[in-house]
Amino acid sequence: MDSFVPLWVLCISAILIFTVPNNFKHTISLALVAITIAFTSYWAGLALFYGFELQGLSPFSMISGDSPIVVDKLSAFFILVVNFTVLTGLLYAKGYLKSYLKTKNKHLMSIHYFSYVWLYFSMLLVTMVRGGLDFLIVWELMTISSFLLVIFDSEKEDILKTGINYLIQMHVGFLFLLVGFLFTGEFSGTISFDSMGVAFSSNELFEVFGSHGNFWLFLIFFIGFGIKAGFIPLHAWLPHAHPAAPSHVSGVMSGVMIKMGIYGILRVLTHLQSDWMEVGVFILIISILSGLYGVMMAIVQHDLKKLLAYHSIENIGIIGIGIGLGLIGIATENHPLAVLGFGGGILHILNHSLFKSLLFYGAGSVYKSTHTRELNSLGGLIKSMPKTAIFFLLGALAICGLPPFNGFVSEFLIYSGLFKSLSSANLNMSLMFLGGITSLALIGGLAIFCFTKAFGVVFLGSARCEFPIKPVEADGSMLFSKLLVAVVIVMIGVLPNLFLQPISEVVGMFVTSGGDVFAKTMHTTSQVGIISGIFILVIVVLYFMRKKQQSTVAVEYGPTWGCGYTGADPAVHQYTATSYADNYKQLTKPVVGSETEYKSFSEEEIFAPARSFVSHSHDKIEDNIINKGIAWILKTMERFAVLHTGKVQHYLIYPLVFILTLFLLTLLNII
Amino acid sequence: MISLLLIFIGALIFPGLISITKAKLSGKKGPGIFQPYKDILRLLKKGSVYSSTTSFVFQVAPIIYMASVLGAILMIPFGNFKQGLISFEGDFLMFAYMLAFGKFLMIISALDTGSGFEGMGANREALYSMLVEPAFFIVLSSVVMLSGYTSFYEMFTHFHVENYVSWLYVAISVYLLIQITLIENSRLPVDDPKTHLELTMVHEVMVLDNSGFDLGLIQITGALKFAMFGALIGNLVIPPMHLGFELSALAFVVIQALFAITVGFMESFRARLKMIYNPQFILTLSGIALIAFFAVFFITKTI
Amino acid sequence: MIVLFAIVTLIASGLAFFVRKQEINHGIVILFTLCSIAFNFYEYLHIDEVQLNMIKPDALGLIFLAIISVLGFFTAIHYRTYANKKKETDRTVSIHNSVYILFLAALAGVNLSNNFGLMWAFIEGTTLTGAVLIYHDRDKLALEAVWKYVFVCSVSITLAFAGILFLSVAAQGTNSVDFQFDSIRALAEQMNPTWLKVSFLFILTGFSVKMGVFPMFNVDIDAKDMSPSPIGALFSSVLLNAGFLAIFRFYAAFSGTSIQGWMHNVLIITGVLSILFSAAYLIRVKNYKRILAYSSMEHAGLILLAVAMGKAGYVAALLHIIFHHWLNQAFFIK
Amino acid sequence: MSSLFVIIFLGTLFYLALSVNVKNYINLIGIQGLLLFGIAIFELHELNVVHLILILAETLIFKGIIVPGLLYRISKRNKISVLKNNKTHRKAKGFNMVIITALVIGLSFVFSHNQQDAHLEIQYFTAAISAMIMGILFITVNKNIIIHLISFLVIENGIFLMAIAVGSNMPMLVNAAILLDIFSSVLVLTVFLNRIGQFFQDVETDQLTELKD
Repeated sequence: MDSFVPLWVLCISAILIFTVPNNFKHTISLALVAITIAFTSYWAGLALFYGFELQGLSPFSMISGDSPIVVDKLSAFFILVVNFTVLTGLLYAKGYLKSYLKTKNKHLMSIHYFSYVWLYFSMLLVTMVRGGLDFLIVWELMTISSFLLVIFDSEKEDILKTGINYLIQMHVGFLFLLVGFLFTGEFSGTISFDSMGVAFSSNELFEVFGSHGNFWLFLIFFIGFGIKAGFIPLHAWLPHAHPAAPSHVSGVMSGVMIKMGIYGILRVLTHLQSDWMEVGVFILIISILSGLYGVMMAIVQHDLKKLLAYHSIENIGIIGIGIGLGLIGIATENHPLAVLGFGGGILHILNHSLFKSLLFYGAGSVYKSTHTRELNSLGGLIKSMPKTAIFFLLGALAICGLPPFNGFVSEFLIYSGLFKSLSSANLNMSLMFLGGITSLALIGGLAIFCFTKAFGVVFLGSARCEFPIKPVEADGSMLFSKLLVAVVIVMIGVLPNLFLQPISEVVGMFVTSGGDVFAKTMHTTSQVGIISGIFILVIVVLYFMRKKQQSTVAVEYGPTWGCGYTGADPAVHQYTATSYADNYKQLTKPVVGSETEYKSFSEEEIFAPARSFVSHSHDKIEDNIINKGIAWILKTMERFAVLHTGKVQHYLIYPLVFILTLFLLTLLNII
Repeated sequence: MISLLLIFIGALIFPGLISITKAKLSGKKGPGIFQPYKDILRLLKKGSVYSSTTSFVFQVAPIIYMASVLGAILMIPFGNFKQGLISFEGDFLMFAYMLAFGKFLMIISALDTGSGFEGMGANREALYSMLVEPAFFIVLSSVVMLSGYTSFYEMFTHFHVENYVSWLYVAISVYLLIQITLIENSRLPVDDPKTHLELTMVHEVMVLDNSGFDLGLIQITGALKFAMFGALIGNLVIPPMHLGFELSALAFVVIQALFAITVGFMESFRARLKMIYNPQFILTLSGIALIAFFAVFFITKTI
Repeated sequence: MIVLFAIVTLIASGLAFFVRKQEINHGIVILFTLCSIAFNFYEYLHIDEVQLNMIKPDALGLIFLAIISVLGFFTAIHYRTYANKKKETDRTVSIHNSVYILFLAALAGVNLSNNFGLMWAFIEGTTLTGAVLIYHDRDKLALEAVWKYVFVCSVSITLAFAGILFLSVAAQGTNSVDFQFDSIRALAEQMNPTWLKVSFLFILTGFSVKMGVFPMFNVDIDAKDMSPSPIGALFSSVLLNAGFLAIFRFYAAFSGTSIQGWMHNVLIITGVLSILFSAAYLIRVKNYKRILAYSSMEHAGLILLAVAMGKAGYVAALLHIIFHHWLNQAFFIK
Repeated sequence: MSSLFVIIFLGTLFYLALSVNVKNYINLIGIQGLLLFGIAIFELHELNVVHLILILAETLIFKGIIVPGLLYRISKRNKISVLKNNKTHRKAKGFNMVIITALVIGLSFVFSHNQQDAHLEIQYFTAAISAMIMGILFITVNKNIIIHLISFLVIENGIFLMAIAVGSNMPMLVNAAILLDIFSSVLVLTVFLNRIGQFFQDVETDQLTELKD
């Protein structure tokens, strides 16, 4: 408990937020977060760079027995990621929430800031506590605080509904975690992460689950954590909750909170004793499907934030591909694959937290100045908010995995692992790796498709409809937080080795003998950095050449080439988000559910009346598995609800039947 | 460095060769081999007209497009003799993603004009390049499988062709690379650069609004890109033939020329595909690539 | 002290019945609940001490007793506001309060008795007093609810009594049986397991109506629905406790024997069925009070499951009971 | 002698199964009370004055006289003498009930016989179990709540018989409390039954099905 005292003090002092007036709430939250960041980053730094793992006891020890808190390398990595995104999120919130200060009352603002700070604390604690009960408590705290953040705008009725949907799905996940931990406790004697290793190798496990016990127990945890992380088909909450939340919250939720699911999976994996192959293949397949499905669904979205939310699923898929490959590498004792897989996956956690928060901040700025997230009514914003546009473009390039930005580095590592192992594997493995390569390539292509659409439609061209208030550039604080993120994104892209060093420490937790692989990889990535540098240099040279040329010749401005027709407003026949995705939709009909409402012309119509065209997309997995499943459960439950007939005669049959049945069962030795 | 040089030479003769071939086949006299470059030079000296809808994205896109292709060329080796300027494990990934970067910028620059036609072109370009990506990666995977190395130079150096199955594999790969090149460079059968109807164009309609220096850059880049893929094909074919350094260099240029003539032939005798068949056509390439991949299993006797 | 408490109860009840002035009436009840808190404290000081042969406050009983007296106090206060708001007549209030005192005393008796027979008698006492409390509104629906409640409770309580008789059959083989918990627990191992099973089955079924779990939950739900909200809260908290305690006493007494595993299975079946049916109704029912009633049925099922889970489950069950009560009380009162 | 009482007791169950007249039910429950008194007297080996008084109060006075009397008054006040249902239907139902009664008694006998418990009086035990089960069955097949009450009393009688069969020796205080409880529960039930008679037009349970989900 000793070393962590500052953290507890900070946790409690979050109450201060309630006591100060509205204008200071942000300042005080920022101060709290900043101090916490200072402490935790120091701890994390100790673990990551000096190998010193800070240890202590959790305050819950009084109830649940000794339960340690440890900042090891894995926790340290996640702490640093969380710290950065939470900080930028809070900086961004200053500008974003400014307009809400007038409309929301004091208590709502207090609750919002308090939940934000507590979301931060709970995420920190999730990565640090080791006792199972403690973990479940902080996990629940995380869910509740994020729930409160999601329903910030609860005057809109949809948002509350979404929030409750989120809460329920999180609790389904919680149930699985609880079951998983109970099994751990059953098999090892104590409910904690540290005893998981014992549980995974205990005889009871194999008695209960059969010879692939490790896989089945892992699966329980995977479902629990996977709901948070958003793997398909557990993702149904994600595309609804992210758009509903305020943008800084979506940034934090998508950037780091869903990574807590990944953290849980990784933490459980460190204790896995066998079945690496099965688990690895399972994660790989689920992740490939998540990656593809996420990006495929993203393309057809009209809502900018929903689009980004689906991209979270895609990126979770990429992270999962890395982890799955790493596990296969461990199983086949293929060190390069293991190191590169885990390394890529873990680096992508960091990367995704950066560019996704950047994109959400960008989307938030757009929403704030235009009050819409509907792609088809946006357009041409690059002229009124050029800085936001540049940052969004940067995020878009990074999320597509294009060099010289950070997304490329992590995808590069995963690709390298795949390609390196291609020739040394057997047929099945080779095909699996090929599947990984192809799907990564396809994901990359689709992401480009999606973000050219998103960026092009929102920021480029001319405005598609009149905004009541002319859009203006985002606030200084909002831009500043974006700048912070952007700098790190470029840094990872150009100087990847700076970041790969700590990551190799984290990977060391999974693969013990991968040091030389990492040294080689660092050599390679430095080359990546060099070529990125050359690339930038060429751009600069060409730019100046062009500038010189332009200064000597006449440069004119005129309307866009309209195929000779200048009668109509060019904005009218611009490509929209829907038309951009149309041919894609035709191709992917079996996977992506979409409908259009349109009545075509009939022969009798000489003077056709005005027509409308509406298109919707819907998530087929959500429709078919979640919604239909719930409908089925409700229907079945309805059938159970037959006992309360209102007749005393019936009420007395139940005990008679109950006693006789149980008596018979007893006689027959069934129970 | 030598590969860079050879690619520049290839790029120099490429557009001219194609147009000469096409002219001859249709019974015309045809322009000189450097006519395209004369056009480009004129463009480079011209002034520009910009749409007032556009922003800086439109202006920097051609530069970045060109830079991306130049960056990609740096990684192309010269057969089994000389590696590219920069060579490292997995450089072909950098290659592919670098090109994608340029394409990204070109697509959004087309959207920047706010024109319906250019948006359409951008959309098609994005779709086709997305669909062709898997095929390219599968072909590369098969080469990696066969050689056991993951950088361009080592891949091609250790690429052994022993029996007729291997030659079959080479044939398939070359076919695939040609097709991929054609798609990437917006040629027949997916796109026809000489079409005159905006509604049926893909790449050309994207650059409708570019003019002057920018257009010149785009056209140079197109030629470079073509030559770059030609070099890739050359790299695949030359090392197994075990020629000497000088002969290889010659073969390199010859292959580029042959490639250009082939394209000319194809464009003369073939019509463009219907727009709706394009995705199927491109996806079929992935299927054929898979066959190549399986062929590798036979060659390496894994199955 | 027990006798004194009993006398105080009777006097308070009588006073509450005859004094028709509302405020004084409420005052008497509140005073009585304070007395019962004091009594609770006294019993706490004499923990595990057998009094009058049949009364023995053990830890579990005391915890539940504490819940009763504290909740009883708050319910009394709440009833005062309830009555004022609804403008109840003096007669209704005095009858209610008089019976309320008896009800609390009977509940206290359930928790304190150390004898199966006496406990049974006190539980029957809660039925009778509870009936009057339910029939507070004196309308058709209340009449229906109370009739069903009393009738089904009476039948169920006879089933529970049959269970006790079966226990005595089982105990015939052993000598000296006085139906004290401890002596049964000590001798249970020597008893015929078949009779113990039958006995447990009847007792579980018989007390299920008090605890509000499957198979006899129906009338309990109706009662909670139709009684005034303070009483409904009390029903789904302390009365549930009493039912649970009754079942748990038997369970604890038999748990040393070979039938423990069987009992766990039976408890799991009951618990799961309760949760299932309550969940089914929770989806369907729209009435706020009935939803709460079903939710407390679900919790009761969970408690049974927790008990069936074994060691850690007991603590979980206990914690669950305690937390459930406060929450439920809050909801019902709201 | 006590065997004769038991056989008569079982006979009353058959009669109850067949009966369509409320009056008959009331009479039969009174007869059962008297029979129980007889059985109890025969079975009470050590005659304790207090115990005797208790037994006397419970069976003869309470079960034999007071309850039937109360029920008479109620049925008269509510003008119910013959059950409302169609007579032929009742007959058929009654016939089924006879078969069921026979089955229940037979199975109870087999069950108690198989227990081989030295301390168990098989004849009483059989009667007790049959009475309990039949009581519940009577409730389930009838709609009239006076008959429900009577059937409840049949169950009570079964319990009483069982207490005798197992030779239960509860402490006196507990016995008294139990007695008081049962007594008052019947009283409370009759009070509410009366209320129902006033509130509703008749005392069929069809009236009482408002509370359901």
